[in-house]
Amino acid sequence: MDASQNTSNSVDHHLAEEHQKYFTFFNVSIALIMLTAIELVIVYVPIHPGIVMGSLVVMSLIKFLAVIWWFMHLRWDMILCTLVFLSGLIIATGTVIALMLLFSEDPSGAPMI
Amino acid sequence: MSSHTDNDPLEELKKTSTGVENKKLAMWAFLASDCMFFGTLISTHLIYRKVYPDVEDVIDIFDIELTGFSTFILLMSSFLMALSVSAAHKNNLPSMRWCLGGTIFFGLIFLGCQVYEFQHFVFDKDLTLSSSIFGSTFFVLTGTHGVHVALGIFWLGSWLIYSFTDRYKRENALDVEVAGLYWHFVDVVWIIIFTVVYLVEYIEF
Amino acid sequence: MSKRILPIWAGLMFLVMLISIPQCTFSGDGRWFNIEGQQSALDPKGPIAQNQADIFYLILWVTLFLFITVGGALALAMWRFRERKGDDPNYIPPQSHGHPLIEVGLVVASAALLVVIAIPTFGGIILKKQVPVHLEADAIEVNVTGYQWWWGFEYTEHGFYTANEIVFPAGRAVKLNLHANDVIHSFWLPKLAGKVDLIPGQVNTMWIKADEPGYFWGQCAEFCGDSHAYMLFRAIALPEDEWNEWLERQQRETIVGNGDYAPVKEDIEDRELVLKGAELYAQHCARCHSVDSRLQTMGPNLAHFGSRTSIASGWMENEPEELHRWLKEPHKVKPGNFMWYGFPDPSDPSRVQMEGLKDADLSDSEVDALVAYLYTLQ
Amino acid sequence: MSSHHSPDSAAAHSEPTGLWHRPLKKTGWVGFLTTVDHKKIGIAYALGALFFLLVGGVEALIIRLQLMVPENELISARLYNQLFTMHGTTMIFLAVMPLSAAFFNYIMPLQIGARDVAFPRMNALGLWCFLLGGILINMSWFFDQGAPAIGWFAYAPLTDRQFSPDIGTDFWIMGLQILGIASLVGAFNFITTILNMRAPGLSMMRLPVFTWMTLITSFLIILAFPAITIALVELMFDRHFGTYFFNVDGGGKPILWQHLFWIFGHPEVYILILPAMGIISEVIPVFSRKTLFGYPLIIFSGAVIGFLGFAVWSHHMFTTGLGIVATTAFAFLTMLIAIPTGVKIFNWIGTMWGGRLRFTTPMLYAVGFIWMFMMGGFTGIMHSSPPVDAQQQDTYFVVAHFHYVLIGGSIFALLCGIHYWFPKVSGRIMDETWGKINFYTVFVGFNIAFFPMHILGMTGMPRRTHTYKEEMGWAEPNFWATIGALMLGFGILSCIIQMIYSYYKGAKSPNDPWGGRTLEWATASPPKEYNFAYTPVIHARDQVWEDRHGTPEKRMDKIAPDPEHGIHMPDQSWWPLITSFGIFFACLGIVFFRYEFTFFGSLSYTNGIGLLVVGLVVTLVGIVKWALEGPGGYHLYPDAEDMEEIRQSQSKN
Repeated sequence: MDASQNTSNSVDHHLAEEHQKYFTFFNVSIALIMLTAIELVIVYVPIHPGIVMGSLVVMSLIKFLAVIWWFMHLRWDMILCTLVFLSGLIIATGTVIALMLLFSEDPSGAPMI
Repeated sequence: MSSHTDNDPLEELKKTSTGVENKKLAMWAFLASDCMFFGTLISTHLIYRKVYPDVEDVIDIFDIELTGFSTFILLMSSFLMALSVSAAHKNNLPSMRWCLGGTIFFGLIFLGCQVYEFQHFVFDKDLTLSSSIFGSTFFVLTGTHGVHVALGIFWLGSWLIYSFTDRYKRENALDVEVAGLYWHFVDVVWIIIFTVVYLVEYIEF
Repeated sequence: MSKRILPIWAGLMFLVMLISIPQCTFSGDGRWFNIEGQQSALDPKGPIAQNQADIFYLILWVTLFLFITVGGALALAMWRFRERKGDDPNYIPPQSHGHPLIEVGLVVASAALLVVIAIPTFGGIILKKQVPVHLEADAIEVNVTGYQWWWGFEYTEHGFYTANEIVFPAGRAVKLNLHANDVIHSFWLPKLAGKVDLIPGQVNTMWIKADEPGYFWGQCAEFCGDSHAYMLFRAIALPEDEWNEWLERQQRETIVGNGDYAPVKEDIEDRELVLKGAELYAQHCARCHSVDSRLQTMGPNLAHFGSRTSIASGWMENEPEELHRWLKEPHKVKPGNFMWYGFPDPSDPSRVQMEGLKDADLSDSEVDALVAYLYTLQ
Repeated sequence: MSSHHSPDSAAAHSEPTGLWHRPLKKTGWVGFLTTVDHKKIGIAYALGALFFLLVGGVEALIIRLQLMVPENELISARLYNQLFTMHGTTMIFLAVMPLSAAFFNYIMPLQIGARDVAFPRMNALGLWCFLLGGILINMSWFFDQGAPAIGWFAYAPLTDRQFSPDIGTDFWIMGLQILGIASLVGAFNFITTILNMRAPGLSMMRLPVFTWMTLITSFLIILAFPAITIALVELMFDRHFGTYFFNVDGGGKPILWQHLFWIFGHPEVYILILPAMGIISEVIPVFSRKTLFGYPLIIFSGAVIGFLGFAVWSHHMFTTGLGIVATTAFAFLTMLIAIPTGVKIFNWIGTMWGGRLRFTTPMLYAVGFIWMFMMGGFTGIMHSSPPVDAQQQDTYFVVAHFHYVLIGGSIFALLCGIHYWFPKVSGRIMDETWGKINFYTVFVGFNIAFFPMHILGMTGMPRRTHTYKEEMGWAEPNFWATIGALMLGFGILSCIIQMIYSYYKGAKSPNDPWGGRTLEWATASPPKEYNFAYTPVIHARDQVWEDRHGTPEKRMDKIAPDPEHGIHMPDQSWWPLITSFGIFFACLGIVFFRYEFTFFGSLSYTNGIGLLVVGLVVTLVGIVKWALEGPGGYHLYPDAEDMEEIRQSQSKN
């Protein structure tokens, strides 16, 4: 098996894979725009604010994960990249949530929790 | 059978203990760190929104159509970025240049929207860094994001220019991918900011 | 030579250590451990400090037990397995990689010891935060405000202010609302309760109770600028009758009409001097200090100043010579204080918003007059 | 040793790359300023850190002399406040962290069998940013109002322009920012290096513990530093642009600063102690002649300590009026940390148990570490209980606690590491007798200095007070603490003198003087430029030990380099140095933003914008040129001696 054939094989393989990715990216970006549009509309819809809040959180989470999963190639990369990123993401999320809870105040300005 | 990897410079770069290229791994570590940067800024903003909900009439200040438009622009630039990385991996330089150019163009539009938004807030709505605590946290948070976007544009622009020189090699696809990771991250941060800074204000509790 | 110098030096070092231990544990006048020192947390005089000291001793015993067992094992290992003279230098001991049972056992044991600590800890957290129900009924309430570098006390129920000495009845709970005027301070009365910070923009609460009448020292415990070390205060727990007397005295008006300083009585000695002092007071002091106990201005309230035990926020005893020094050269007693330098303008710190004594240039006799006047404020 | 430049990099050299050509000189000033060699950078880190250790030590001794007797008037209150601020900042950011970084740089690549770190030029950037950051912070001494007087955790609102109008505070803010950059680029580099550049066969569960702790510490750095970076940015905006992040007048919450600071600050404590634990875990097995007891558990507990470190920050704030739920949660989480920490101590004792202990100087420091760290840990358990902490917070009890952890812990372990790896770095061994004399001086001095502080704290002495009244009864412990501090200072100084002496006059050391276990002992002392002439193939956790005592199938294989290609080495570069100067000037520009000050007696005015722009331009040019220059590289060929060694090992197998 000579080297040139091998190389062309690998390039073909690359091409096919990248071609496949194009459609994935296109679908993802359409989904992202749809979600953004829904987000923009839903805040004006007269339903319970809790539901709006919840769906906003869920939708932006989906958008967030879609971008890192497909656009940022985590789907195709080694699991290690995901783990490294998740270490930061989890600690950052935990910190934000903890801070939000710590700043639940009573009227005098002292923390309640 | 080692000829396969020997001939593909991109596979060559993956010859590390974990199989992930050095630059990519360092970039992911940086992005993990950047999560904490933005986590801290976003919590500062949200804490003060929570403590002082009525400090400014935020809905009156915001222009959600413009912000929705710039969010759309940033998402599109992210799409084009994904395509340029794909093209770079195929070593399809013309396609990569067009997509990179589009990414940068959309990035510039986003930045333009932000500049317009800032000057509108400052001059028409009297919201400045020192007008209220909302101004402080809002401008520093979105400004930091804007600085990230500007750096990203500079970085991608460098690669666009570099791709026209004959020093550009197949291995540089990795560098474009790493710059792309950064760009996508700036995008996902905006997804969060768009929701928790802008949209949430419009919910009437 | 070098063979002998090591044991000699090591011996010397341990000798120094042996000398230093008793020196440190006995305070100068021979009391053991300074345990009854002015601000000792190990000499509790109230329920919160008692609870905190109890938990401290509990943890101390737990950790001492750990120190003796773990440290004992370490010492034993160091002794038993040391390389002795004449040992085979190439000896290889049996290699062991660890034992899961030992590891798990030790983890479980340490977790169990932590539970012993955790339960009373939780009780202590609750006790410090909430006044127990049986003390709630006759509790009094005081607003504490921390300033750079003194303490203001406001007796909300009776509507008067005092400074640097908090007086309260023994045996009753005192609820404290903690405010800060400028930077963060921390209210600490070691013999009655652990500290709670005074933070600008928020109101913290705590409570204290003295079991018996007594005189306690307290101090700011959070670094608050140049003169942080001089930000002390005193707490006086009085028996019920003396407390009522004190309350009555504090509420007595020290001011007549709309004047901003107290009238000088007809029948006192050195009346001339006191009158001069009153004049100087009006000229130099009245901008920041008030002698009306119902009014809090920028400086410490000076109503009933003559009856206080300490001056300069607890740093000096209230004696004429000390007061003279304090008024003559306050910046040498407390660096950076506003009484000398004046208040800086918050918008431009290089400018002075209100002048201090630096610009008054008081002579010794003028200071004497001020001292005489201040002591008439009983 | 022969070398030549590979064709591709030679081509790069002949291209017009701007102001000057790529530096090639290995020696002299050029060699030092442009180096990318992890060993030289490690040594430079160590020298810088030891210098700042002495600076911080002198500051500490002045503090102690002031407190020696009650109502002392040796120094003014303001100078005292500046001294403890700078002492804390210097010791944490400029002494202990860089000294750990020195070991990360020098030892870690050797332990994983790498030729250099993943990004050698970024490593140089880290070094220069550390040195320039240290210089920037200490420059404040030479300006009119002197150094900052805000405490090392700089609680707002004392840091607001209103309460600290001095320029020292601005120097402190921007200096920490530069040091943050230094730590961050270093950490990204170490993470990539450890994960990606391990020798063949060196799986994660075969990594030396020190390398593991480097990895965990690096993760702590990248996740903790952003919090303080942002907090400092917000503080800088408050001071320069009138924002209200921590300004009460505009609704700011000073308590937010404390949260953000300790979100960084608590992991920072573990950034200081985990490398120390790594060093101890290397030294104890060597001098016990036994493998580390419970290796997986030590690694796991290190990771758990690191992770829990992000969930306990508010235990520094028990007295700030947190609610009952928060106080309880943070208290219990803090207590949990005692378990993995205890596990480590049990395992060290388990390692010693049944071994053959040789009490060399490094071993003495290691055992001293365990004792002192136990004491510091036990007082830590006391602080984890909020009711007890309410009495101990901000008193000398806390001062005693963290000095037991940071001197008795970190510094003892770092001294242990210095004595242990000194032969590897210099090729000479430090004298055992003098080393032990120094150890006893340091150990006894340290205990006399800091044990009495427990008594002082419990009897009511608050920290950060420059004087105290005689009636308080604190005179004797304070007096002896000062005596002990002087002894400690003397011990550390003589340690450093002994190091310098040994470097020039010490006895020559073989490659492996201690009977080491990990890979760094397999190479020459000092290691050649290329670290290893061969690619080591690892078959066991304690590879060098197995080579000596293990079964033949566990011996290390040595793969000789391609005789044509040689060993690839990275090129030197000016751009890290230039970029760091750009960052330095930009930060200096921000310090001088809108500043009026007297300089040599005359009033000067600057807005610093010019300096900021110049700095940013230099930084940008530096980065662009850095990128265009590329990593470069040249090839080295192992000398005959090395080739002989490789041949021998191959024939043996």
